[in-house]
Amino acid sequence: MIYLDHNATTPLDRRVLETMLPYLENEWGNPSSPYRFASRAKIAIEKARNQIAECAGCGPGEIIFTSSGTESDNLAVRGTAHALRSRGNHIVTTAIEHHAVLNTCKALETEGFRVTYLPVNSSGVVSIKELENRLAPETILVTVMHANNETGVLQPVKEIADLTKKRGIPFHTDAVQTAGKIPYPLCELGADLISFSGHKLYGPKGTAALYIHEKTPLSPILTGGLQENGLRAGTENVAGIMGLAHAFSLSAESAEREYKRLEELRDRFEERICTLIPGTKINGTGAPRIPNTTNISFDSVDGESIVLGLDLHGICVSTGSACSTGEPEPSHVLVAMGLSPKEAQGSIRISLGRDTGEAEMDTALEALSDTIKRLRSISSV
Amino acid sequence: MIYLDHNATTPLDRRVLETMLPYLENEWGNPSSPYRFASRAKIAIEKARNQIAECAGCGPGEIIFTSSGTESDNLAVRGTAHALRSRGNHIVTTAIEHHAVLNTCKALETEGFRVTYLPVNSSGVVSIKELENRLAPETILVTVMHANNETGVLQPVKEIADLTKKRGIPFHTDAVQTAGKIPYPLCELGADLISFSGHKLYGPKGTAALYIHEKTPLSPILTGGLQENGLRAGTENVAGIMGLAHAFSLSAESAEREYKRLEELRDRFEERICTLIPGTKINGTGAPRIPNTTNISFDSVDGESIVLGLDLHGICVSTGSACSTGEPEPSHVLVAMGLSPKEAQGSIRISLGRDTGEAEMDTALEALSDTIKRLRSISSV
Amino acid sequence: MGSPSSKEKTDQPEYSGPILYYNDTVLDHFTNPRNVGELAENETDGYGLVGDPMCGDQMKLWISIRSERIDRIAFKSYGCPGAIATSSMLTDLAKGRTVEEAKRITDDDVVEALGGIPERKKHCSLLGVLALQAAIKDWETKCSLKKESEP
Amino acid sequence: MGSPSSKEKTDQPEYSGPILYYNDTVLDHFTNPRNVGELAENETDGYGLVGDPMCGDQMKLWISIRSERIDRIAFKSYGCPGAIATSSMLTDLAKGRTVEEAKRITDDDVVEALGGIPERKKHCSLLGVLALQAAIKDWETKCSLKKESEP
Ligand SMILES: Cc1ncc(COP(=O)(O)O)c(C=O)c1O
Ligand SMILES: Cc1ncc(COP(=O)(O)O)c(C=O)c1O
Repeated sequence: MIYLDHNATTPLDRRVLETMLPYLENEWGNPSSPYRFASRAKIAIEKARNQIAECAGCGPGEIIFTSSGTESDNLAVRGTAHALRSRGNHIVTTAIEHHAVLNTCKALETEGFRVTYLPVNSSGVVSIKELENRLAPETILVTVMHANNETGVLQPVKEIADLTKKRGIPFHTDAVQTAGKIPYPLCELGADLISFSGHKLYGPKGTAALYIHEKTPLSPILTGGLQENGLRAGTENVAGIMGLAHAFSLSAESAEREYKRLEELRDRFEERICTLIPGTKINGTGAPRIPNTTNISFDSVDGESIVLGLDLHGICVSTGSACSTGEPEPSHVLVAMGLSPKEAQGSIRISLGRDTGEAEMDTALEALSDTIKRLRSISSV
Repeated sequence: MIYLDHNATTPLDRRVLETMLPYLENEWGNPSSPYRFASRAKIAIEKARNQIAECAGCGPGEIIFTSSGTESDNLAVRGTAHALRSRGNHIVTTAIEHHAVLNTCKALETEGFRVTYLPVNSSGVVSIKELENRLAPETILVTVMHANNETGVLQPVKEIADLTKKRGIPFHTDAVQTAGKIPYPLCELGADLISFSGHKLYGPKGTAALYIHEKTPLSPILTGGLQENGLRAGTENVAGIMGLAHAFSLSAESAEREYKRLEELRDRFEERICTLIPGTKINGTGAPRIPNTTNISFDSVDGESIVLGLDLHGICVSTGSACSTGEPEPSHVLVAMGLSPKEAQGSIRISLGRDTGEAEMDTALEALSDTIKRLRSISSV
Repeated sequence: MGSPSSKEKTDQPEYSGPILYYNDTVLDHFTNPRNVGELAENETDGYGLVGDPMCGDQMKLWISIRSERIDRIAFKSYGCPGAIATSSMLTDLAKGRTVEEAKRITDDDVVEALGGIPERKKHCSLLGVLALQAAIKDWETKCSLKKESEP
Repeated sequence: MGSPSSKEKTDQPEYSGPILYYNDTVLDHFTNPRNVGELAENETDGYGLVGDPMCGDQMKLWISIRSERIDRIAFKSYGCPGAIATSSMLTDLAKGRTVEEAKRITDDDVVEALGGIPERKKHCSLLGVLALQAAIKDWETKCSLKKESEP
């Protein structure tokens, strides 16, 4: 199997599993329990928090553990909205956010919040000017993702952070697709709230975190016990937290090397595909992108058919974000970039990872070329 | 170590870990991804759902996976409140709920909901008559726990279900402390919403579920992708879900046997402790209780000191619910049962489990007797 | 609450999500679609075009009729695997049938012949059926025109 | 956002939760408290009672004074491990000191002597200090009464 869908999920690093096992086998105490056996679990998760804080460039008290990137996004967006309800009711986001942010904003609209969905240009980038124009006195949150999961296109997050800081507006960025991939500490993004998820960086599923800058007001969305500084109730997934921390620090270590390596692989692949297969267009090339992602539109064929064609060759790629494959609609991201529904429908996402080398990309290229040829020979358009 | 705090958490069953490992090592696909490799993960979690549904006595579509008992409680309580906001704003609960329900009700009060906290009698049981009297036309949810985590006292949940069904009011019960312990299918409780948690039944931390009777209206609290039938967004903790299902069915298998065994062990322990240590009172004995739990008040000593004294003997017990040990206040449960703050302060919870036998209970009894004697010799009261 | 036994308890739930729940027959028709291609204009007795690629699948279908039977059939299809496989199966079902028989082929027949298809792809099976009906209609119209133009 | 380097980065964070973060000295004073007991009434120069068991910890403390020094000291304590250990340590610190020195013992001194105590238990260390001050006050009052009653 050649796995080229690392933006959907990644394999669990063996070293990370080794770190988790003792907490599944022996150290199963409840971190909140009042005896020494259980305190070992508590000490462990606080060490994990320190480890993450060190890699992210923040204080340990600024890291909250959650169960998914989605939960981190929900906590950031709902949590800010509810904490600042009395100050205002306006939220600024973009049209290309992951559904975890987008659908949360939509849910907040039913609660009386007003949401501005900023457009993007044809490269998939939001305009800082436009964003600035839409800020209002009642704006209580700006949430703009770092890298888009479908295209890999990066948003000008640092610039947005400078702007929101000046205006005193909390700024959240969904860094689920850049955490572990970018070669600098996450907190250098300058956002007040940063989401990231374990299973996207070779860590376990069911683990994620939210960075919360110390002065940022936030209401919890899960209430109950006093875990996670009162911001996220529920018995901690100790083994998962240990795995997340180890995975996060391993990714941080290799990020710089991987960044360069994947960029070369991807760029070479993109070049060759455009030569080899006519009627091909790479989406988002006009903008800075994370190096592991390429999103390609093919004339006259349907993305789902390409995905299945490749699957039958033992190659895993996707049409877009994994969690929306239940939906038959064309990608909201590509449509926001100005693609026609038909172009969007003819697109696939290939996302590289640690286990991707030249051989894998060469095989994928051949299989892709075959599949496209075959499908076009059937195609009525 | 003698572990007598199974209401706080339980060790992970080795057989359950074996079930989880393949999903950590090999089957790490994202269940929502559109290729056959990932579909194996999707098929696996649907099998897990079927397995749980079979043991619980419901349809697979009525089981939603979450990340903790706390999240299940939040989803049930907030989810119903938000779904039925237009129908009414009144919630009925009890004074002895777990903080996952209690603090969620308190949070809903700040959103304009009105909450009735029913008192309990000196045995810790809520009155059905009182409950019925407090139902109003605008009541949209009744939430009453099945067994209390501190005392093991059971509430008349089936009777409440009969009542709420007649009145057409959704009824949630927090069965975190009874799932896997009672020798009949969970859904026989008759509630519309039932919470349970993996780590309380020898399953992994970070896993839980909510039973939702098919016609029960519910708003999600985590929005995003379409996972879990749109009721709980976020990439699924596949290995955790597999573990939860296996742990749940293993507990169901052994529940009847364990119920009897633990009841005998506990009753014998309670008898002997009252003889051996004067100034001792068992809380909740006037009511039906789950058989693994005993809550004991000792005159003139402080619960935390007993817990530490026992810890130094290698015995793990607790003062109350694990997640509230951060709080210096006396147990809200015991105070609701009419104990004075001082009596409540002098109480500990001993909760038995699969690994508890006569030898463990005998050793614990001796250590407890020593500790109480020693502390009383220091005590100023 | 309904009684537990009244609830559906199946070991093979219907998945609404991923592509991969296509069965082997569907995969075969996707990989080796039958009757792909076009008929030359002079060989074509009826032609049907349904669907709009701007908002979903599209299918083109050609038939030639001999003795009131579908003698040759060919299709081209733009769309998802469901669309391709159901189109292929439809042509297989129609081939050799009398026109009257072919008219009675339903989307359910196509799905049944494939041994099932994921729920959210069921609508695809209508594409072929409609294309075939359009092609037959095209042929019938031409026939009646021919008859009218006959002396 | 502050610069990363300005953030606290410690490998031994202060935990606010579980009991178990008591260090060995605290555990020792909890297990083997020093100077536990009572002084007989005729041996007692000063007695202090602080705290209310109905809403927390309580401590009783007895002292006998010889040459302006605390000659003997005894306590009984109802409360959490923090209360017991800090009470014990307080008596150890006070024993043999002059009354003036004893008066200057603070809660911080007690915590320091124990090598630290969990944050949420810090208030316990005040219990002993207040009990000692009450006992000294009791002695001083008795002294001044004695003086007054002297001719
Ligand atoms: C950009 C982005 N945000 C959020 C998420 C959701 O994260 P999780 O799958 O951990 O819920 C994803 C993953 O699908 C993502 O790519
Ligand atoms: C009755 C009850 N409800 C809810 C919970 C919370 O469950 P979890 O620890 O899985 O968040 C607990 C466990 O502490 C409990 O005992």
